[in-house]
Amino acid sequence: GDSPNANKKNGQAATVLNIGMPNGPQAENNNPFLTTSAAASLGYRWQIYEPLMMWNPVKPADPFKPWLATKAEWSSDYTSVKVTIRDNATWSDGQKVTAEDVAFTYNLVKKYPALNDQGVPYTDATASGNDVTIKMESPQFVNQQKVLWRVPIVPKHIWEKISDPTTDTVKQPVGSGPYTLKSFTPASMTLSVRDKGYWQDPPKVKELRYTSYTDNSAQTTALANGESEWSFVFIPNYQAVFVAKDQEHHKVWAPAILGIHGLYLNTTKKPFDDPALRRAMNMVIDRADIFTTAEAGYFHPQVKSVTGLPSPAGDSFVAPEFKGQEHKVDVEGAKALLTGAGYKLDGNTLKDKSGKPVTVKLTDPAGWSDYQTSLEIVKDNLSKIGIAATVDKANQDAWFRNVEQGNFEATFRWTEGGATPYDIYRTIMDGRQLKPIGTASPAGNFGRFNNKAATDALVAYANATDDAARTTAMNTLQKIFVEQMPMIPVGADNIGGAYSTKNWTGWPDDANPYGAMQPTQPNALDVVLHLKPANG
Amino acid sequence: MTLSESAAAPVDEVVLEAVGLTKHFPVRRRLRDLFSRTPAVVHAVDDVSFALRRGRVTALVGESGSGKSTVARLLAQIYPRTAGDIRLHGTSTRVRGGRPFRSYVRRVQLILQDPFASLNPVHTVRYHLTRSLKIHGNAGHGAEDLDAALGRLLTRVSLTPPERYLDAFPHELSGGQRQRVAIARALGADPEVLLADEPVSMLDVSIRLGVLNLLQDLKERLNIAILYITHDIASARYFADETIVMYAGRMVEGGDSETVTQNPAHPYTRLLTDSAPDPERITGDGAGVDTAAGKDRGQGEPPSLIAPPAGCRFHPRCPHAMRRCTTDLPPRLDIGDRPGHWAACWLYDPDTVAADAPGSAAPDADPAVPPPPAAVEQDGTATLGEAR
Amino acid sequence: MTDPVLEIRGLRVDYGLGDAAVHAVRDVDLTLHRGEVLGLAGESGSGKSTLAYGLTRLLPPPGVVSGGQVLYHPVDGPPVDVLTLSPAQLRRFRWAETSIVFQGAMNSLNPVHKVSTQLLDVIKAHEPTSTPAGRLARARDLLRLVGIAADRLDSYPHQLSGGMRQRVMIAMALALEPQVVIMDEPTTALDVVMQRQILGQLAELRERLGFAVLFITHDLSLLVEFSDRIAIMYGGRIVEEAPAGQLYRRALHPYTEGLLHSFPALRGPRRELTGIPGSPPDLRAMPEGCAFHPRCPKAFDPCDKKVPALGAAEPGRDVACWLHPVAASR
Amino acid sequence: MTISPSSIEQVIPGQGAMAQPSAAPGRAKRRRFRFVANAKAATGLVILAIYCLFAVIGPWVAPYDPDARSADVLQAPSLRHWFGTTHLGQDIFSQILVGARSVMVVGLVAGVLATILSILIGVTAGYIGGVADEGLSALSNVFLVIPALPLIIIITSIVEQASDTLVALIIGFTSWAWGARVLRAQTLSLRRRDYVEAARATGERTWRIILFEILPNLTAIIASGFVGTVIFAVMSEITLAFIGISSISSWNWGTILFWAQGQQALAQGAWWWFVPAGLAIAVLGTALALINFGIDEFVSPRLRSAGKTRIRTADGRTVRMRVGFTPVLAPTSRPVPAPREEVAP
Amino acid sequence: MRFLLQRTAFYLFTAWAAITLNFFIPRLVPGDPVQSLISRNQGRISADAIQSLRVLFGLDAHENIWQQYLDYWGQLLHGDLGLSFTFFPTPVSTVIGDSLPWTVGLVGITTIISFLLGTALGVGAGWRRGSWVDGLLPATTFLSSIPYFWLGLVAIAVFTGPGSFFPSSGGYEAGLVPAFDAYFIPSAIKHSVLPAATILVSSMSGWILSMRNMMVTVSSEDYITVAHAKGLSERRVALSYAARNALLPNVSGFALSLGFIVGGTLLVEIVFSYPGLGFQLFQAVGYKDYPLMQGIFLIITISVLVANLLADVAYLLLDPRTRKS
Ligand SMILES: Nc1ncnc2c1ncn2[C@@H]1O[C@H](COP(=O)(O)OP(=O)(O)OP(=O)(O)O)[C@@H](O)[C@H]1O
Ligand SMILES: Nc1ncnc2c1ncn2[C@@H]1O[C@H](COP(=O)(O)OP(=O)(O)OP(=O)(O)O)[C@@H](O)[C@H]1O
Ligand SMILES: [Mg+2]
Ligand SMILES: [Mg+2]
Ligand code: NI
Repeated sequence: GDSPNANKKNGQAATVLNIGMPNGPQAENNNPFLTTSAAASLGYRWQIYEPLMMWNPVKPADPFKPWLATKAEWSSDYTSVKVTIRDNATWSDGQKVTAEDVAFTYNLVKKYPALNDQGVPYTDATASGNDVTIKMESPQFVNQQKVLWRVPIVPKHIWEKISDPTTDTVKQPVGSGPYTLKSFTPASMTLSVRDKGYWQDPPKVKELRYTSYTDNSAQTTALANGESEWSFVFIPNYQAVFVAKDQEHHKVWAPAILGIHGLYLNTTKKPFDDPALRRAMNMVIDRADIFTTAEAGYFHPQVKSVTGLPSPAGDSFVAPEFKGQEHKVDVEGAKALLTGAGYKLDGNTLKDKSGKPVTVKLTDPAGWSDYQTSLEIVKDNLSKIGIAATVDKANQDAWFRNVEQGNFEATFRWTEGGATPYDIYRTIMDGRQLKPIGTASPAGNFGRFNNKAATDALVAYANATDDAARTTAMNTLQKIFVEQMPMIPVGADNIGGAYSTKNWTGWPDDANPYGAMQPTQPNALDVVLHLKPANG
Repeated sequence: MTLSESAAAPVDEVVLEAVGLTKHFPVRRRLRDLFSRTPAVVHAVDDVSFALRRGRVTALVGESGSGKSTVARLLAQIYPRTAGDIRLHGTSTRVRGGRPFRSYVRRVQLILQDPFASLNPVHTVRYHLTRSLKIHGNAGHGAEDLDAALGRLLTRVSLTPPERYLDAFPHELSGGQRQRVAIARALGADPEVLLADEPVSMLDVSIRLGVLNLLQDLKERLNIAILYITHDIASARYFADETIVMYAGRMVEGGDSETVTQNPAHPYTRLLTDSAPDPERITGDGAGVDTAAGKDRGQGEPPSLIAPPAGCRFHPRCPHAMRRCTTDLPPRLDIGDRPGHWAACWLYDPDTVAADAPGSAAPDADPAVPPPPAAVEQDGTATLGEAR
Repeated sequence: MTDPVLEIRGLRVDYGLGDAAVHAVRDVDLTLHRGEVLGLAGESGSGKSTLAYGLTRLLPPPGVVSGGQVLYHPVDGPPVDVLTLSPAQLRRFRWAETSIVFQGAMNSLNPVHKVSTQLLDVIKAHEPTSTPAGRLARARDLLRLVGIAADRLDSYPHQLSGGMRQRVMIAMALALEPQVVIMDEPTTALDVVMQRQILGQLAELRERLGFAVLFITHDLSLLVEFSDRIAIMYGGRIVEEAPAGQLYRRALHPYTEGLLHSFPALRGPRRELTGIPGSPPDLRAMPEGCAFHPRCPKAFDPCDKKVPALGAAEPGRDVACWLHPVAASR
Repeated sequence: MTISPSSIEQVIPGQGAMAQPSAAPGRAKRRRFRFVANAKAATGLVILAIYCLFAVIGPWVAPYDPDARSADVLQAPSLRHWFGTTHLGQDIFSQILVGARSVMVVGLVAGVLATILSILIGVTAGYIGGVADEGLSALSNVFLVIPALPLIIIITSIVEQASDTLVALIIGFTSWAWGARVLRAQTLSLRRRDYVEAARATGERTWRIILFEILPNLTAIIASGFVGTVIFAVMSEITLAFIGISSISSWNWGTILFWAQGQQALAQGAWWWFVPAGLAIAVLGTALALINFGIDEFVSPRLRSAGKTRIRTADGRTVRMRVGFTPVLAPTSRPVPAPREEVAP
Repeated sequence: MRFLLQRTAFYLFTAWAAITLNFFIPRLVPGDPVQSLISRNQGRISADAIQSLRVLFGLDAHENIWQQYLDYWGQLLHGDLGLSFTFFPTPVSTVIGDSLPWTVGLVGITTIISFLLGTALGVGAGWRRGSWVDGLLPATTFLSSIPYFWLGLVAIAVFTGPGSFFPSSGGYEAGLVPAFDAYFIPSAIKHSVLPAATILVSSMSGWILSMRNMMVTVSSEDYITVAHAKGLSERRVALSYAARNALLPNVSGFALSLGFIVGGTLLVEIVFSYPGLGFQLFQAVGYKDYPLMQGIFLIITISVLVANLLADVAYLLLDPRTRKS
């Protein structure tokens, strides 16, 4: 009949892809600019709207892949970029994608700060012919991907009629991507492929079904029993819970990106203002144990390099002096280091130079179970060099505030991620973010690390106009990081996913890491375009 | 405590006096009452006056809801009165709590109707009596004095040996025993007046007598003034020196007990005495109920106390009602058969009776009904003779 | 008026079983004749209500009937033993043959149903073939019979005064024109005026309809006036049974004697009130022999040893007392 | 939590159906506390006592430190670890033992607080009457209508570091209303009781009347309200911990379940991580419910006798007690005796 | 009449108090929605986005609290509950509108079934004491002492899985669109079986017990004895006389317990990923979504109030004694 569910049964295996996210029920909101929209939360905005270029966070140093734009040329100081728009793209309502649309999009983002979720200081975008020139206030070398990869291009002829794009829920999204929204319910959304007019070969997947599961456990269950074929979710003991359920098809791929997690130390608090102590702590913290026990052996890939840069995403940035240097647990070395620095190991208690026992309070929000588990391990590790640690399970809001205000001794937290290690080091060591204790520094430097050389190197790296200057700055940053150890790196962010090859193959993996795998990243579109029916 | 065996003051001295005592209970207002100016009240007690005398029992009788208990509570000052006065030894008193209230209740004690409910089930007899003694400073000093006082109290109400009862809980006592404890508690204050609100109505016939005899004994030996409230008019005859009859919140007749019960003057009192079960009335054929009597006495029901009938409150049920009864409130009229016997009824006002035939305004006016005997020949001696 | 309508033979009623049982009614023999009013008196706790509930098998748990017979003689047909009836038979028997009026009318009427519902209920249950209109007409007649306007049918119990409710109960009791009406203290909660009105009506109705009444109260003076015969209970047994007048004028059992001297009389000469010393027996620990002997002023040798049986002391008068050994010889 | 509405209709001990004049003197003085003799209440109390014991000694007798990691990761129950281990190798049995304290403390503190509040508010409203009553009743009605658990969740999430005591206080402050309502209704009826009237007429002061005449008669209701609140508090605390709202820095059974759920114990097949805590809660809940039944039956004798419905007669038959059809034990097979000679009256 | 007026006044007062409380409580909550959003996307929202979100949510403006309170009332009276943060810029009313049917459908209907079934069993248990229903009591007591969520999780572990009839989560099968058709309805019913059973199992014993106790109490009333004496059929006595009267206290108990039920089923919704109000409230609390929190709280409170009002009316209809005019 005419029921919307009538054809449900005929969409069998090889045409439908079931994607799940553990994000809870959604409200109908397809605004691609709003982080709060269902389209962003589940990621289907990138199946409808497309960015100018495709960037691969797994191999951040690789060149950008042309997408809606065929090429992009940055000015040497990276304050403007000229992009050339492809001329065979059309909106799903049939109209052509033009440079006007692109310029309109960037001006829209500039006009409404609320839509500028990447915080790039745009000043202007102008179209001429097929080219658009986008200008920024400051050099954006470190933010190239934010400009070209994170901005969904929207059609001018529709968006210019929207009175308030910050509150519009865009009930009928019209984009340049291969899919259009077919149906929306709070728990599931269906996207179907466009009949015609997509600028490249249409995807094999005829229908994308997004399901928003209420929590990790529901999502995991769905993955395990095959209801979900693709998701990004933390699966404890994923081998037993997920992979073992279908050894042949259930797979997890979790490549690291340039964003890390680790133990921030408050460098203003005695005795943690002593780099020697910090380095000694680094030497005993068992990153591998945390990786396997707390992160289920996959979720936050272990950071092995002493520079704190994850592999392989950061490999190309590692300074020559640290190349190949991997972190190893070395209790004796740590003890020696401490003794050398004037500490005394009195039985099971480490005494600092003034003879006071060294204790540390480790805090993290109560509900963040992987962090909590990590802290338990850290506590265990530190006891090896006589540091008595206590684990405090904090209230999440209080924790946020306290960390930003510098009211903590040691805490597990993440850094920002980006196209270069700049974002990692900036989060940890940026003197421009240095605030007195009690004043919030939301953008970073929670540990109040005060090192002029590091700040200078960060500034130099972001503003440099040539690669040599950048390399110098980057090497300086790594040296300072390794010597001062303002934060003990443990794991990296992953941008992969759990998936099933039962119905679809062609997923990115270690052999062919063509893109990030998280369904909410712009790369998701690239992934879908790579998929082929398993039995076809 | 003293429990003075010989009272200093002479018998018959007025101890407590009610003068024009009135109690109106406010009724919960309904929506439509918002528009009427006079707030609705229950006229529970209107203009009640009598005196309680040392060493005498005054009975207050009347049907259920006629306001007897309200009178007792007013006298005990548990309810504030709406109008009128309460005089203790001639001095007007109005107490609302605190020290004055306690010193008032030391002299005027209330005993409640239901011995099963008037003792707290969680406390022992000892607790109840000790409290009463302590509150009124009759406990003496130290445990020995207290024990002695408790013993005396229990002995006074014939609960002997006291030790057997002191530590008993109320549920372990029979009804009669409980009522005795209640009386002992009242006596613990060493009062001058006992207000006994239906003290025996919940008790069995055989136990009832014991309690009444106890009250009688207290009256005689301690010279206490007793207000005995009951709906059993026969017991009023036996135990009270004086009887007052109430109907719908008003006093309708009063006088010495024998006269009021044997020679009732007010039509309501007559209805009451006629209705009381009376074995003497057996007719022999078994169908003992005097159906005729039941018939011609007003059938209806007690009036609403929120809007009581104008005039005499009994007139809607009265077989002798006259026109005046429906409009004017009858004053106390002396009957004259015995000193102190009075009734609030127009039948005893010769002018009124002359102007209008009794029964002319009766509910179902029946001219055949003979005028009430008392109105015609006021001679009760024949019956009174055999009374004492 | 001499043929029995209800014969109670050796009825025993207990609360609980085994050793813990309280024997509230012990071997009671009692006969109710067609059309008479049989009064049952005795102090509180003597087992009057238990007897009434027991013989109709309405006693709530833990009450059990532990023995005896209750023979009902229908107008035509052989007697039936109520105690052997099956629940279905019992249901048919109830109200059609024996109806009951309890002490508290407020509690006897279901507060959430209209008077009419409760009245029609009973007719419908026993005469399923009757028409609704017919039943309604019956109900109106019944109310009129007890002096209540028929429009009161639509009232709820709480809208009626205590006296009216009790009359509704009486009307209901008469709905099926039963042979026997049991009344357990039907007027105790009412004041004397109302009590007399209702009893007057009842007497009239009995005259008209000819049912027999088992009238239970502890108000002896009321019984003497209202009933034909009176049975006195003490400690679960009938201790005396006699025509009302005779009993009042000359009691044979000391307990009856005591009772008669316990209540003040309104009329006549002032009698001396002696009352009954002591307190009622504990049913769990009944004294040996005659239950009354610890309180009996005339107790003598055999009283504390053997229970006297109820027997005819004089024609028409039964008593259970060793003072009247005639009885014991039966 | 569902509270049986019947508790509002409860009868006061020693009143009504129980008041029989014939009870032998000298027996069982304090019948107030006799409900312990009730089999259900006794069972409940014994279980509760065991829990309380563990709450006190739990941390000392626990075989391991509940936080301590070990190499036995995610082990099924064994002799070494009676209830198995977590993903960190922590001993679940120790966690349960140590967690008992927090559960019991929160339950009891919240119960005590709510009970005190309900007494203060309910009894005052009931006894004083008038405007005070209207105000207090309105207050408790507002609290009754506002859904408790969501309110507790919101309030708890306001507080940054919700310790056990604080959680208990929050639960206590939000769950007194039902008790206050029941107590008010009961006080209202007690206030009209003759013995209160009598105490007043004797000259007792108001506070003494409330404290010594009214309160003792409310013990059963107060106790039952207390037990009800304890159940509710325990469930709330565990729920809060389970959904991660309250601090989980101290162990309680909700925390254990929180971790188990976070690690998807059931999906991993680690049932031992899940089952003991759930059962511990259920048994505690049942024990408390049993105590409440006991109190209910004690207070309302009709319910008490309702227990025994089939009784065994001396000759071995069972008789069913049934309202409306009194059983006849031995319908006499005696022949109908010849009617005696009767004299017409 | 008077009774109803009085109740209405009370309900208005309660509604006012609840709404006011509702206004103030979230304002006391520290932390803000932006941070919650960040924590939800651990590391994936850049520090630069914080400002854009603040602007978006309008959190950068400051107004005095009294003015806010008045605005809040103004909005409420226009039926405007504000915009949810979590689902910005979806209006709270839409979010509630989406989840309410599920809660009403699952929790509401199950609660009613639980009440009816529990009451019916309670009538049976109370009337025929010692029968099998009575024997059920200890078991149901135990079951109802188990926390909802635990029971639900165990049920999921035991009954769901590949090939099982029962789905483990959600209100309907993925890919379906809510509609009254032959695909959706069976799916919705299938998905509601387990959560409904959990609610039933753990909430029914309360009703059985209270109804049983009321039946026992009522069974010993005189009017029941009279009904027996009247020779009415057992059924009629049990239902029309005993159960009818025993039901009265349970009716108001039912309305009052709705508040507790909403709280309790919040957990069922969480566990079964059921897209209802309880779950939304839980999320809103977690994400500091004040407008949504307030909206849901308001809806719950108002529905409990309405349930109480209905219970009052039901009581009025069921119990003629309260009806005297
Ligand atoms: N507190 C009160 N508020 C309102 N009305 C009351 C109050 N107390 C008594 N009344 C009313 O006052 C009238 C007299 O009541 P009271 O109790 O004094 O009668 P009574 O003669 O003692 O009756 P009974 O013989 O039944 O005890 C009754 O109509 C009663 O309803
Ligand atoms: N459930 C019970 N369990 C044990 N004993 C009981 C029970 N019910 C009544 N009794 C006892 O049975 C005896 C008879 O009670 P019954 O009610 O028949 O007396 P009664 O003569 O009707 O008294 P009243 O005049 O007070 O109505 C009493 O002593 C009473 O204590
Ligand atoms: Mg009175
Ligand atoms: Mg009786
Ligand atoms: Ni009205």
